[in-house]
Order: sequence, then structure tokens, then C-alpha cells
Amino acid sequence: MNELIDFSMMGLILLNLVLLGATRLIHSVRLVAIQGLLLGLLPLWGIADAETSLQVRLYAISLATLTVKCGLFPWMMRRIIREGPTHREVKPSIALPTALLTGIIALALAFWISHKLILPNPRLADTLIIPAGFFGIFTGLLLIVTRRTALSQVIGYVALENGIYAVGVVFAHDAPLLIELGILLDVFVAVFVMGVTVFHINRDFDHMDTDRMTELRDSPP
Amino acid sequence: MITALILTPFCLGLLAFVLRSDLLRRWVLVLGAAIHLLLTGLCIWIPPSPEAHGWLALDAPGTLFLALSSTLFFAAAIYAFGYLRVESDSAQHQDLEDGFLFDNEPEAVFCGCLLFFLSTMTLVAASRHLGLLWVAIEATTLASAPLICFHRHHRSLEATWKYLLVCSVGIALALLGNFFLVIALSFHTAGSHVSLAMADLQNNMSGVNPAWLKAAYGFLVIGYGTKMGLAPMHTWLPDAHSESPSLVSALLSGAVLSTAFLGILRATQVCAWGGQLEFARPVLIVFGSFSVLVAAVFLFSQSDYKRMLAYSSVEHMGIMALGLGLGGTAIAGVFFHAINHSLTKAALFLVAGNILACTGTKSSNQVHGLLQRLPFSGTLWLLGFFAITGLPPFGMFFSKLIILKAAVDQGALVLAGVLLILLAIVFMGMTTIVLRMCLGPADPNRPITPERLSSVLPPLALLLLALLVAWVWPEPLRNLIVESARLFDPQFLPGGHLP
Amino acid sequence: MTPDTILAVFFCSLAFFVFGGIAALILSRFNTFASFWGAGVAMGGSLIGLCAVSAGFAVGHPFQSVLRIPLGGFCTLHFGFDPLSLFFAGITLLLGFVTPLYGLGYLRAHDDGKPAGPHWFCFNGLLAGMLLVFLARDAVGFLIAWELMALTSLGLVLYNHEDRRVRQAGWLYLVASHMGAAALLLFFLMLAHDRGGFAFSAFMAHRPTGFAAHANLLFLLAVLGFGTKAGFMPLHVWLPEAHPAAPSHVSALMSAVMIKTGIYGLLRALEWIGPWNPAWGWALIFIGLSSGLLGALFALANDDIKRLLAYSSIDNIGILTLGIGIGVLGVTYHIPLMAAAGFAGALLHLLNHALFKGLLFLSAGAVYQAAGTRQISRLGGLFKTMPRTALCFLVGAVAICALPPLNGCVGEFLIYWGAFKGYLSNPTAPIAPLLIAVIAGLALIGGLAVATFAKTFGIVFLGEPRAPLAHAPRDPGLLLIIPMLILVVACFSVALFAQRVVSGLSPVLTQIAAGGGAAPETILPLNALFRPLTLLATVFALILAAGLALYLVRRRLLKNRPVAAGVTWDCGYAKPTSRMQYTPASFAQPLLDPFTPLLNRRIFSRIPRALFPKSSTLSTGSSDLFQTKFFIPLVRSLNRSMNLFRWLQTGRVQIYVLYIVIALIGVILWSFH
Amino acid sequence: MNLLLPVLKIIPLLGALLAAPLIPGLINKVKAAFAGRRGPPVLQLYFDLFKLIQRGAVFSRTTTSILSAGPLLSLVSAGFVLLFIPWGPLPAPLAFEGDLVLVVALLGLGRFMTVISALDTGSSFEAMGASREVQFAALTEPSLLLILLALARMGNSLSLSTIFTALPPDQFVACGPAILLVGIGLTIALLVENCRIPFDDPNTHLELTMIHEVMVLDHTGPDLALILYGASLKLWIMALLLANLFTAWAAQAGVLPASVLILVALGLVAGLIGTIESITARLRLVKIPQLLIGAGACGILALFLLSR
Repeated sequence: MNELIDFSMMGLILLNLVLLGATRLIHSVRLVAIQGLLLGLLPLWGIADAETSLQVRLYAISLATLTVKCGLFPWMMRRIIREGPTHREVKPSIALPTALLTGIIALALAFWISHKLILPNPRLADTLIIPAGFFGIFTGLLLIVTRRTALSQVIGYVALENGIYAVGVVFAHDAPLLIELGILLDVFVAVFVMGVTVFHINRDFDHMDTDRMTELRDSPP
Repeated sequence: MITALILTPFCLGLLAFVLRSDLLRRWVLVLGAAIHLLLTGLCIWIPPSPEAHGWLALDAPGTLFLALSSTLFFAAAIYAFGYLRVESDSAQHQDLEDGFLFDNEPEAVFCGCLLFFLSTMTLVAASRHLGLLWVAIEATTLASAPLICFHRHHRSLEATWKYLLVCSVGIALALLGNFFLVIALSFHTAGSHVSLAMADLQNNMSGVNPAWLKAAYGFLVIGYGTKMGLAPMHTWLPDAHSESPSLVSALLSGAVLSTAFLGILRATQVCAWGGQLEFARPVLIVFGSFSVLVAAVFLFSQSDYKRMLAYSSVEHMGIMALGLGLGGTAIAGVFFHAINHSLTKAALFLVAGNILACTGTKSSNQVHGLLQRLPFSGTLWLLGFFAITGLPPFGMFFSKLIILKAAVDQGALVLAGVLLILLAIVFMGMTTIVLRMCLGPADPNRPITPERLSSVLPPLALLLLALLVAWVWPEPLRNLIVESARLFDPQFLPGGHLP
Repeated sequence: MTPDTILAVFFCSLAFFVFGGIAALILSRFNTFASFWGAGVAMGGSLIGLCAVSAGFAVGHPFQSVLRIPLGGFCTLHFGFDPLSLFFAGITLLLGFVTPLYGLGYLRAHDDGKPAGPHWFCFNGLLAGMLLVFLARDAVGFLIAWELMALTSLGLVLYNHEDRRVRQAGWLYLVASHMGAAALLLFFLMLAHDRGGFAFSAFMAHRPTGFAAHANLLFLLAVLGFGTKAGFMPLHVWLPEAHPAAPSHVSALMSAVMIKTGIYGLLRALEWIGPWNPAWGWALIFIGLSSGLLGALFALANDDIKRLLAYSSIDNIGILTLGIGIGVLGVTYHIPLMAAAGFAGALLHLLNHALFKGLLFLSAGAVYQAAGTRQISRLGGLFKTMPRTALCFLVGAVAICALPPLNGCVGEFLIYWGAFKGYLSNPTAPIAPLLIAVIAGLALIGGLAVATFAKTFGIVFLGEPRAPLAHAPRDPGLLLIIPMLILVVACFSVALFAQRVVSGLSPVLTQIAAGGGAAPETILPLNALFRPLTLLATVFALILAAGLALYLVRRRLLKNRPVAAGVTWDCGYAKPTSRMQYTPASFAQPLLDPFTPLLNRRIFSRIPRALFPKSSTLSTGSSDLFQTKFFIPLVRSLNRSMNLFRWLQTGRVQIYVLYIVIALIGVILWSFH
Repeated sequence: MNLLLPVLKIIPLLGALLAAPLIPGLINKVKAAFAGRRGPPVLQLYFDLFKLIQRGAVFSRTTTSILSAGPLLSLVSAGFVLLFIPWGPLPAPLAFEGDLVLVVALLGLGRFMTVISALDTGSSFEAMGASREVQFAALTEPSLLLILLALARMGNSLSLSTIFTALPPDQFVACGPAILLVGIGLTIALLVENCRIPFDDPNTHLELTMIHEVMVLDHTGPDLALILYGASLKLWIMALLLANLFTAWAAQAGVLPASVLILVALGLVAGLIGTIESITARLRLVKIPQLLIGAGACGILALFLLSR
């Protein structure tokens, strides 16, 4: 079972690295969708050990995750890309190699942190959960910081979410409620609000460039 | 009881969405606020029993912030009544700064979201479960986002986007903090389900893993601190406060920041139960002082008076975090400070709305002679400024005094000195703006418009309430503060340190 | 009367101020009535308070009472009085009785439809604030009263806020007093921490017998906080701006009384901190010398009559700080005569300054009102049109120059006396050079004051008018004259009954000296001062008598003789005009020249060009050294350095998220720490 | 003796009031002798005063009553200073601890009144003189007080009346250098207070160069008489102080011998002033402050010598 988890985590890490280097929006959307697939299957590993009532919840969680992360998100973002202005690129504000380099440093940081924070469950203590989760978080933050369009920031946010989710989902057995909360976060934030706002931005600004949304500030022009 | 408190505004909010008549909808808004206020009063009178397995209960700080939110909301609802009437006079509005035309969000969305907003704030105050608390705080963000872009133009959209993105990142980190807390707890509760309900946490924290607890606390502080407006996570705050309609800014500054503070308070409580208070205190002190510093920097030569109020909120949130970090006697001061700040700041934002409506500019450089042009609002603006900068006889003076006293008593002379210098810089910055606006001859070319009762009465009532709270000090309030302070210092005695 | 009754009477007077003031605010609609009402309650309240003061002096020992106001549920307020506070309250209420009458006439005369209610509300509030400062017996109440005083006086200063300069003055005043209050807050917090409570009784009860922990820091904070209010150089910058900006009766009240609350606080602080460090005496003397000399120089260089008076207040605060410094040195070096004379001189000078500075501001206000300008260089010859005002001003001028036969001389005499005695008691002591400096400095200050007021009186009231005035000046009405006359009489009576005043002040002096750790059995040898003071008063009376006699003789001599009127000796020049008179700037120039860099003097000239130049001008101006060379650059550089950080709020949301990342990494690292 | 003392104390005072105008006469005689002229009679000032007192007066239309208050009060102040100046061993009619400070203040009153009465005329000349007067006064006062402090230190008293008697002859010699310095300082003070050369020229006829004389240009008749008389009293006061200082060694010898000595000393002082006036030229205005500060330096130096 640990192998399955580690396999998923390796997948997450690799996908994140690819995400850092991706140039096309639609490509990025696909990458986070694959991440969603991996995460959606994660609660199912080791489900046999759980009691029946929990099993039902775990199936539900898995299903919800797959629906939201693998279905709803990619669908929404594709729609935005299709209907929006012509920008199809991610528009990084730093060069992609630099972003990748930073990503590798972040990966090292994530592994360093995982040495400091050791999981209590001896079964999971030597898995890649913590480094993969932290790396997901760092990647997400890095994407938000270095991308210029609103949509690619949303993608970054989803990557961040996925990282957090990865940490949480292994505890689905201990505290399934929290995972459900995490899904709630996804649904609310990503779907209703960000989606709606990005639509508005698309309509009102004729661009999705958050770099140009700097009218509200205190620094001298 | 608590469920009723949460559901009443929620249902009325739904009602507001479906109603056809604008006038009726406004009445629903005021009605919802009034019912909520009444119920809250009832809750203070007769403490309600816990509900939903103890997940919903009102302890002292919760009741305190609930009462604050409810009061502010009532004032804002009355203000909104007049505000919406003026706003609905014309379908399109001219932008005050750039002159382009824009339209408003449908009033149904605005009123409905306002009531949802109240409902979520109530949920924050009443939740006794960290997960639920997290959901509730997230829900306040979602409910308030449409309120910020009531005026549909690019600036408010920009503000909303920043608000959403920054707060969402923060709230996601807070979720991770909750996960870490579960991990920290599962070290000694292996196998059994981990509960994040406060009642369970209080008993289960003894053998918790310190490393994970610290990490959890760090993430919670960052996450809720983003919502509360602690520097350097405060960045959304000036934008959102300056672009939203003034009554929304009043609620954001007065109620939302305080409820986010409740999140940090709960986290600190948990941290204290886990024996890691000594880790938490420096974190809070550093974030608190840094917030005051940042506020001082941006207040010093600020010209936008709504941004000024926003940065002042950053300053006061900093002071509250600092007080919480100092602990001991400062805790009571922090709660007192929160009350004063909420009432005063909300009043100031409402007055700022009046000024904006009259002058049509947010730049203080172009506003003069308010005392003559808007005698009531001008006077309230000046008085509110005195109140918010902690001049007696307003309550902020006492709360600052108590917090600073705690600092000096703990030997943190340098901290107290630096804080005083920063506060003096803040004062300098705000004086410049406020005096510039209030004084001077009124522009004879502009007609003096009579002020509406619904726009003057709410801020006046809030300021008077702030004054009343400071000097009359009603018994229930006193009990609430004392009980809140005892959460951290069981031996706390009111008046024990200030004879 | 029992002390309780006296306190009740004080509160009665406070109630007059507070409720009367609020009523004036409410009655704003009926403007005339509101003015009369506001001035009336101020005078009534002051009169009641004065009764309480005189009764209080009879009690003779400190009294304290507790008023349980549940301030934020956290503390109670204490009130009480002792000789020190009674002395200050007495001066305050005296001016509080005199100035409203003047204000009534002053504001009515330039009635521009401005509502009088708010003004009188603030005026009464200021009186209440000052009285509360003296009656407060705990730090919290003291600070509340202190801020009440600052805010209400701000309201008074801003009376003419349509004027840009007035607004600037108001800003500066508010900021300065807030800075001072911040220092005081820290001072009180530290004191409360050390002594275990905010009540003054706790401060005194736990006074250390030895040198207190961080006593020097406490003293520094007290000097910063109280010195800002008192106008110590270089914390004085607000004073020359705010005092001229206010209406004249307010300037009189502020200059005569309000800045003295700083001295009151300083004396109290000396009492609380505990046994004194001789270094504080040195510090006070340095402060006194710098304030006195620079204040006098700035006053001499100024052309605005009210600004000049404001600078002269700084100068006089310096003189009385010298007195306090001498007193402190006297106590710490165990020279009782020096201590007695120093403190007695300081208190007497404080009283005198309140009287003559009040008088000078009131008469300057009358001049301003009559002539419509405060620029000395545009005035002249007002003696002939406003003789009563001129004589009142002359009395004030002679008094402020410390010349016989008026009261100013008495206070300074005692300070000189203390310095001389201190020097003679041990000429080889380390303080000897300091005392020499005090004596020379006092003399120089006196000389500068003579020059300043000779200039002011001579240019404003004598000679011919220098510029056409808007309307013909004439003496003001009785409402303005009577207050001035009251102060004139008070000036003369303090001079003639100085010995009684000092003996009446003996409980105050004993209280102050006891604060320094002077053993209780060493009572200040005030009796040694009585003979000089009595003789001084005799000489003053004789001078008045002799002057009168000689005047009669001279009149008799000229009675049946030809008395002709002609022109002033013009050196044969055919057509002198009034514009050829000496200007105030020229008058002061020889004295000011050596101090040019200190005064920041600049010369503006338009050099005559071409063969037949049409016109040319030459004028000099000086600005406050500390303001232009220190505070303005300070605020500018603060502004600049603050602006350096404004890029933090770039408007780019990516950067904002980056801040969160940085904070996050910081917290993670700290949690591993 | 005790009964007689008050009467005795009055005698020097009366003498001063009567004999003061002699000093200017003596000075003028000395100056005339230096110039090889016969000069005016010693009693010339008496004649002038007598003449002026009988005259009427002319006032400028610009002036007010301040113009005549000036001479009057400056005479009164000078007269009251006399009350505090001892005559050798004989104490002054009024004496108390601290009278030396009052003396300075009284001199200040006279000066202030003169200055404002000069300003009363509205004339630029007189205002210029007044301006110079206050400038020198502001610098003289500190110097004078330092000199008096040195005197007080010698006699360990704050009363002029006890200072000069408190120096026993043996100490007088020990204090010699200090006394000399104080004497120099006092002489400078005398010259400047009485507007003598090198500070001011009482005989000049050019308004622009005058200081004291220009301030009284517009005074006539009895007012001028009061001024001239007051000036002579002031001269007497300072000269008497100098005389007292240098005859202090003989103070114990009894009233009569001391009186003779003082009279001689007064004559010598007059001679000294005449000599100085004859052999020095007027200083440039800008140099005067330096000399005045020099007088203060003499005082400080004397204090230093005494405290060794």
C-alpha cells in the first residue's frame, strides 16, 4: 500500500515540476486534472482496513474529489480559455528555467522540512507524503507569484490545494471530516468565486493580466 | 437558540434574493438585523446551551464578538437603508475619479449577501470546533466578496480579486494548519478518531507532539492572520476597504477582522493547552509589532482617507495581536481594544461614506472645511479620529494603557517605547489628513447639502456606544471581558492591576 | 472648611465649567446669549474655585479623596489637593476669572457671524482640564485631564481655522502635545510598575530611599513630556506658532497658565522619582539657560507682536527653570539658602509671569484689534490714540524686564540671590562655574529682555504711525480694559507684598524640597529671604513715591513757563516723514548680529540698479532655528524614509502572495528553532 | 554712636546729592589741562543746572508723556542706587543681603526709561542711540554682575555695605591682583555706564556718532536738567564704588580718615577718567562689545584668582 502512496506522491512531484515548466494554459489545466485523478484515487488505497461506515465516506470522498478536481475544474477552466481573449500562454514573469530551478530548491526545502516533521503513524513515516505535499504547496505559491494572468494564478491555487489535500487525504481514516472540508474549500473558492470573478475580469478588462491590475496601490507610479 | 441566530439571517437572505420589491427587501434587511440584535441580546441575558454535539456554543469571547458584529450590522443596516435609496435613484453612476459610467450589482445580491454575511459571522462566533471555525471564516470571505464589488467597475473588481486570491491562499494555509493539528494529536490518540472540537481539545492536548503543534500554530496564524490583516499578509485590506461601499468597509473592518482574530485566539488557546504558549507569544508579538510598523509607514503620507482607515485597522489588529502575545493582564486590554476598535472604526467608515457622497473624492487633499460643510459628519469625523488614536475620554485610551502597562510590567521597555513612537508616527499621519479635511473654509461654490438622519445617526450611535462602554461599563460586558481574560489567566482579577 | 468640603467646592467649580460649557454649545444658536453665558460660567466657576483655593491653603496638608468612577472597570480615579496643586490652581483660576471678560469683548468686536458656542465650550473645557490636572491624584486621571487640556486648547487655537497658518499651527500643536503625552505615558507606566499602582499616593508611599532604579530615565522622560508642554528649547516649536494663532485672551491663558502645567508636572515628577541626582540640577540649568537665552534672542528678532510674546514666554520658562535647577542643586549639595531662594524665586517668577504675560497678551490683543495688524514694523504712535492700553503694556513691559518697581524684579532677584549664595557658600565646589554661568546668563537674558520690550513698546506705542491703518485705532471698551487693570493691580501688589506671598508659599516650597530627599528636619530657611524682600518692597514703594513727588515738582516748575510744541530734531532735514523712523529690525540689529547663525537670519534685498533707481528694498527675517534646521528636516527625512517603503504595496497581487510565502517560511523556520 | 549712626549714614548721601556735579567738572578740567586749555570752571554743571531749571520747555508734537517720564525715573533710580552705596566704613542708609543685585536692577530701570523716552521722539537718530544703548547694556550687565560677584566673594557678603569693610588690611594685599582686576572691570563699567570715551563721546556734535547724547536731543529745560543731574549721580556712584574698593584697606581706621581717603580717591578717579578721555580715541562701534566682554573676563579671572 505504501508503494501505491509513494507512487502517487512521486507522480504529484513530477507533475508539479512539469507544471512549473509548462507554457500553454491548456496544458497546465490538463496537468492539474491528472493531479486531481491521482488524489481522487488516494483515499481508496488501504480502504479495506477501514470499518464499513468509514468505507462509505471514503468512497464518497474519492468520488467528490474526482468530480471536482478531475471534472469540474478542468471543464471550467477550458471554458474560460475558450471564451476569453486570445491569450493561451501562461505568461510567466520570470523565465521558465529559473522557475524550474526555484522549484528544485523548493523541492529540497520540502525534503528538509520532512526531516523535521515526522509523521506519527510509523506506517506512513517514511512515505513521500510530507515532501510531496509541501512541494505541492510551494509549487502552487510559486505559480501564483510568478504568473501574470488570473487564470494561471487560479491554476497555481489549485496546485496549492492539491498539495494540501495530499497531506490531508492520508488522514482520511483518522479525520475524514477535514477532508470533506477541504473539498468544500475547492468547491466554493474555485468554482463559485474565482470562476465568477475571472469571468468578470475577462469581460470588464479585456485581458486577464493581473500585472495590469495595479491601480490600487500605495507605491509611487 | 444558536441555530436560530445563524439561520434567521440566512433564511432572510434567501428571501431577499427572491423578493421583487427593493423597498421590501431593505425592510427585510433591517428586520433581519433587528431580530439578530434582539436574539443576541437574549443570548447575553440567558446564555444558550451548546448545540450540535457542542460544536456550536457561545463562550465569553464568542458572545463578545457576536454582540459586536450584531451591533455593527444593525447600524450598517440602518445606514444601508438610506444608502440604497440614494444608490437606486439612477441606474448608472458616474465614477468619482475617472468619470466613466458604471452600474451597480443587483440590489438583491447585495442585500442577500449582507444577510449571509451576518449569518457566517455568527457562525464564526458560535463555532466551538476548529474545523467548523475554518469553514465559517472561509464563508465570511465568500459572502463578503460580492459586497466589495457592489459598484461594478474595474477598481472594485481589482480589489475583489486581490481580496479573494490573498484570503484564499491564507485560508488554504489555515486548512493545512488544521491538518497539522490533527497529525500532532494523532501521536497519542492513535487509531481513534481525532476531534477538533474545543471541548475535546482541552482534554486531549497533554501529550501532543510539539513540533507538529508549532507548525500547526504557525500555519493557523498565517492563515487567519491574512484574514485579520496582520502585516505582511494585510495587503488585500487597504484595497478592499477603500473600494467597497462604506457600510461594507465598516463591517469588514469592525466585524470581520475581529472574527478572524477569534480564529487566532482559538489557535492560541489550543497552543497554550499544548504547552507551547512560549512559542506562540513571540510569533504574535513580531507580527503585531510589524503590523503597527507597516501601518505607521503607510499612514505617514497617506492621502486617501478610506485607505487611511484601512491602515489604521492594520495598526489596531497589530496592537491586538501584540497584546495577545504579551498575555497576562494585556488580554483583558485586547478584548476591550477590540470592542473600542470595532465600534469606532465602523463609525468612522460610515462617516467616510457620508464624506465621499458629499465631496465625491477619496483624496483628502481635495476635501476641506468639513466642519462647516457637513457639520455633523465633520464633527463625528474629528471625534472618531480622536477616539481611534486613543485620546481620552474614549475607551481606546484605556485599552492602549492596559496593553502598554502589561508590556512595561513584563520588562519589555524597549517594546513599549518603540510602540509608542510608532503610535506617535501614526498619529502624525492621521492628524495631517483629518485636520486638513475638517478645517478650513468651505468651498462656497458647492451647495451645503443637509445631512440625512439615516447617514448620521448610525455613526453617532456607535461613537456614543463606544464612549458609554468605556465609562459606564455595563455589568454583562464586564463579565464577558473578565471571563475572556480568564481563558488565558485563570487568576485574572479585574482592577487587580490598575488600582 | 473641611478638606472634603473644599474638594466638593472644587467640583462645584468644575461642574460650572463642564455643564456650562456644554450648555454654551447647545445654546450656540443664540449667539449673543451663548457668549455671555459661556464667559459667565467661566468667571463664576473660577470665582468658586478661587474660594476653594483660599480655603485649601488654610488646610495646610495634603489631602486625597477617591472617586470611584469605574473607568473601563479597571481603575478608579483619585482626586485631592496639596499646597503645590493649590498654588497652581490658584494662578489658573485667577487668569480664568480675568480672561473670559476680555474674551467676551474681544470676540464681540470682530464678530463675523462665527458661532461662539463651540469657542466657549472649549474655553470652559480648558479651564476644567487645567483644574483637573492639578486636582488629579492618580496617573490615569492626570493623563485624561492632560489630554482634555490639549484638545480643548486645540479647539481654541483653531478658532480662526480659515487661515492656513492657523491650521498649520494647530497641526503642530496637536502633534507636539501628543508626542509629549507619549513620553508621559511611558513615564507613568514605568513609575506605576516600580511603585505598584497608578495612584500618586502609591508613587509617594513606595518612594525609594536611595537612588531609584532607572531614575535618570524617568527624569529624562519627565523632561521630554512636561518640557514639551512648558516649551523647553528645543521642544518649544509648537509654542510660537500656536500662541499667536489663538485669539488673544486664549493666548494669554495659554501662555500665562497652560504652559505652567508642564512646570507643575516637572515639580511633581521630581517629587515622585525620589532622592535627586545633582546631575538633574545641572540638566535643568542647561535647559534653563538655553531656553532663556534663545527664547530672548528669538523674541528680540521677531516682528509679530504675539509671536514675540510667545518666544518671551519660552525665555521666562527658562528663567524659572533656572530657579528650579538652583533649588535642586541647593537640596542635593545641602545648601539650604540656595534651595530656598531657588525654589521661592521659581515659584514667584511663575506667578509673576502669569500676571505680566497675561497682561501683555491682553494689551497686545487690544493693539491687534484696534490696528488690524500684529506686525510691529507697521505700527507706531499708538500711545496717543490708545493711552490706557499703552500704559498697561508699559507696566507689563517693565515687569517682564525684571525692573523695579514691579513684580518681575522680585522673582529674578531671588534666583540671583540663590545663585550668589550658592557660590559664596562654597566657591570651590564643582557647581561654582555653573553658578557663574547662571548669573551671567540671567543678566544677559535680562539685557535682551530690556532690548526686546524697549523695542516693542517704543516702536508700537511711541513715535508716529509707520503705515496707514485700516481704521483709526482707539482704546478698547471697558470689557477689555478692566481685565488688564486687574492684572496691573495684581502686578503691583505682588511686587509690594512679595514677602507675604513668599511666606504664604512656604508650605509649597517645603513640599517641593522634601521631594528631593531633603531631611524633614531641615526646613527651608525662608526667613532669611524675608528681610531682603521687605526692603525690596519698601524701595519699590519709595520709588513710586519719589517718582510722584518729582513729577509734582517738575509740574510746578513748568507751571508758569512757556511750553512750546515743535517738531522733533530733524538735523535740518526739511521734509521728514513717518516712514523715516527707525524700524524694529534696525533697532535689534546690533544685538542680533553676533547671533546671526543661531537666529537663521536672512537678508532680503533688492539692490538699486541703474542711475536713477526707482525703488529698492532691504529687509531681514529670521526663522526658528530648531524648526527649520531640525524638526522640518526630521519630518522630511521621516517622510522620505517612509516613502522608501511604499513600494511594498505595489498593487501586484503576485507580490502580495510572495509576502505570505516569506512570512510562512519565517514561521516554519522559527517553529524548528 | 548708635543714635548718631542713622544721621551719619545720611551725610554721605546728602554729600553725594550736592557734590555729584563736581565730578564732571573735575574731569573737564583735567581734559582741558591735557589739551592745554583753561577749560570751563569746575562748577560749570551747577551753573548749567541752575539755568536749565529756570527755563521753559519745548516738546516735539510727536512726543507723549513718556518723554518726560524718562528723565524723571532715571534720576529717581540713580538716587535710589545711592541709598545702597556705603561710604568707606560707614554703611549705606539702606543695606541688606542682596542689595548689589538691586543696584544693577535700578540702573537698568533708569536705562530702560531713557531708552523709551528716546524712542518717544520718533527720530531715527535717537532710536539709533537707543539701539546702541540697549546693546551695550545687555553686554555690560553680565560683566557688571560678574564683577560684583567677585566683590561679593572678597567680602563674602551680598551687601555692598559689608563687602568693603570685610577686607582686613592683610588680606587686602593677598587679594591684590584680584582687586586690581575688579578695579579694571569696574572702570570699564564706569566708562560705559556713563558714556565716556572710549565708548561714547559726551562732547561730540555729530548725531550719528553719539549714543547717550543723541538720546536726549529733544529734552529741554527742567527735563534736561534732570538728565544731566542724574548722569552726574551715576558717575558719582560708580566712582564711589571704585574709591571704596581701593580704600578698603583703610576701612578699619575710622570714619574720618577713611572719608578723607575716599575724597582723595574720588578726585583721583575723576583724574583717571579725564586722563583716559584725553589719551584715547573712541573705539569703533564693532570693537566695543569686545571690551565689554573683556570686563566680564576680568571678573571671572578675579574669581579664579580668589578661588585658588
